[in-house]
Amino acid sequence: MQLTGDNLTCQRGGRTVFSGLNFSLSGGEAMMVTGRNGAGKSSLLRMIAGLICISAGRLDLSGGEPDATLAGQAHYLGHQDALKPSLSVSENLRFWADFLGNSDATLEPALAAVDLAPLADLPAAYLSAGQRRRLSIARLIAAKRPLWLLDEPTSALDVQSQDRLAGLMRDHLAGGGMIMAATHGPIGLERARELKVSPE
Amino acid sequence: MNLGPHADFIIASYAVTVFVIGSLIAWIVLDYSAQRRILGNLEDQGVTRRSRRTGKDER
Amino acid sequence: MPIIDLANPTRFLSIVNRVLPWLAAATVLVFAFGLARIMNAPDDYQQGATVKIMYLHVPAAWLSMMCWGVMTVAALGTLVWRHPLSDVAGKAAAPIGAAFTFICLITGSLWGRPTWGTYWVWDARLTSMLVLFLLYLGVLALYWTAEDPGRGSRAAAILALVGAINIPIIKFSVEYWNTLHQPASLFRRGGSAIDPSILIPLLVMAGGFTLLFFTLHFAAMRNEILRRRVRSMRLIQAQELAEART
Amino acid sequence: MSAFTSLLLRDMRIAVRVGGGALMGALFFLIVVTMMPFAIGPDLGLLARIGPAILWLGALLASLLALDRLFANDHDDGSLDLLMMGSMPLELAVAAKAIAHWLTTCLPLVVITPVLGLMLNVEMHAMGWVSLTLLAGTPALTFIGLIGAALSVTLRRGGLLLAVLVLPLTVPVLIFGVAAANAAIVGPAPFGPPFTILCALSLASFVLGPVAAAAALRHGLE
Repeated sequence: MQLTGDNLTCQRGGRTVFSGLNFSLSGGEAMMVTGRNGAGKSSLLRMIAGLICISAGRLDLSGGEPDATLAGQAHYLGHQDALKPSLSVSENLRFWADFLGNSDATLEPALAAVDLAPLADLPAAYLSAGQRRRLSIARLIAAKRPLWLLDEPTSALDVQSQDRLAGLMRDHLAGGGMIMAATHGPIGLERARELKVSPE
Repeated sequence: MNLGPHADFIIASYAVTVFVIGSLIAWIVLDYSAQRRILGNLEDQGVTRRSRRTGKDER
Repeated sequence: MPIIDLANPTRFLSIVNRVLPWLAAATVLVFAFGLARIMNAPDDYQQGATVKIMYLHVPAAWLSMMCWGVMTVAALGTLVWRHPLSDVAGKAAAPIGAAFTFICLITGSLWGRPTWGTYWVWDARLTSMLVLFLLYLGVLALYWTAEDPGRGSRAAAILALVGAINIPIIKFSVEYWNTLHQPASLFRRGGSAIDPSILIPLLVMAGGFTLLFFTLHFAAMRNEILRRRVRSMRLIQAQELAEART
Repeated sequence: MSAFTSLLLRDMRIAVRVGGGALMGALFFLIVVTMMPFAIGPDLGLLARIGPAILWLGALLASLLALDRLFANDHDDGSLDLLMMGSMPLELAVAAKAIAHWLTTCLPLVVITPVLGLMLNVEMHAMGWVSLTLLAGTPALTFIGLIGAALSVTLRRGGLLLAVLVLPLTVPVLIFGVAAANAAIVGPAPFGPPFTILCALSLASFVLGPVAAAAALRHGLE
């Protein structure tokens, strides 16, 4: 399984954010997307997730499921948590597990992985920022998708949760998954390659 | 008691009133037992009111 | 209503637990007495037996206005004195008031059919009650939409006060609108002098409705206090879990 | 559970929970219809004659204004991004949201229509016809309004923009809805033709609405 970007260009509002970006990522590999503020780290991830049109160049995922789109095989963890405050923790997770992936997945392992199992019946409105973040990380576990696109995944997480997230990411890589993470600092993956995005 | 030619309307108004008040009472009673049950569950899980730090940790 | 010495919700709960059975029993007794009197009350010489609907319609109308009065006092308590129980009192009163207004509208409509030949006439009093019903629904919608109970009750308190100022103006405007258009000949309800054989059951029923209101109101306040307790305990639960991990 | 039904149930659940807007459309409908006699006057004969038109206008405004937050809430909390990454086409996801909205917001409108008709002195049998035309016509309003909801969320403007965009598009629905209701109540034109066209409009918008709304979301969100 391999994700390749060939001569990618991103234009937003008439401004070229980045251009001529080349990268390739194979199963079991992680890539850190680094760069200054406004360099286009988030734009790159959103482009791979299919949320921004590709202005020029090509994106390819080979070796995945033949009839699924690239976006359909990717998880996107953005700045927002995509949680509904009136639904309970387990209802929120159940919905995204059903909608994004395999519908029969059990939720307990995913909730246990982010240490939220005791709060399963609590409405999401009661969660703190860190707990909300962890619940949206649980989504990555509950629905199986090979490519993880993580935008500042460690924000709002305490040290212990960051370690847990690093463990989850290592498990995902060991299972042949791929990770692209936009980050300013280390996220606990030793063998991650670095992709530097720089504006024109 | 003779209710005259409009007995239906009289009976209907009393029935509607009983129904509305009855559902109000049912809602209040069911709500009460539901809140009591949730409170009981939370207390069973070891959550105590106004004991953020002093309460002993039971996990 | 005693306000100062009930400041502590726990003490209020214990008082409610003690008072509620008696209040409920008194309500049932008064209603039984009132209904017995209604059975034996004479028919109106013009309206016949349909006057029996009045024993529901008129007390419900009184109560729906009294309930807004209770909400107004509670609103002052929320906004001016910041009394913890007044939030609860205001929120508990709103659905009960809406229910009484609804009863008033339905019985009015059922009374109207034999008297006017149609279920609904845009008569000044009924129309004012309809506007009051809409105001109640607005307050309920506000409570329903606000996820944070504190903010919701302050917003509803402001709406209750604005409503209290507005209700007389609405009533005046509706009466003006009604006379302006001179509707088809209306039957005037109730004369200037009501016969005691009708007045006494009416007053008894009004007393029964008032007792019913307070019974329901106290029970609903108790529910609301418990609901807030559940909320604060859940917040503590989420927080304790966060602390247990560090 | 399939992705379609899970999205449908999730939206319905949010609508009926605290903070949801399930009955707000019906409440708005009630208020709009109540305001009409204050402007027109309490003449029961006149109200009975224009009652079906008032009910249709009220239902039109209520069902459109309630659409305002359909995509905006999902956009604000980031859910919309993930809805676009689902394993099923975005068109179907959009349709699921629209159906959930119709069931929680427009169906109550149809249910309370007879009560409001009573207040406007519309006769009992006539009320049945008006309710039937609303039942057949409100899906068209929801699915046409869907396009406006998608456009307004991509432009990050809510409220009146939606009504301005969509109201002209709903003119045919209003024309044939009221025509069918009047044909059934007073005649002399037959009920069949306008009602058939109303149903056709609903079916057509059932296809057009999700496709256009999904296109608006895809191209509008950058």
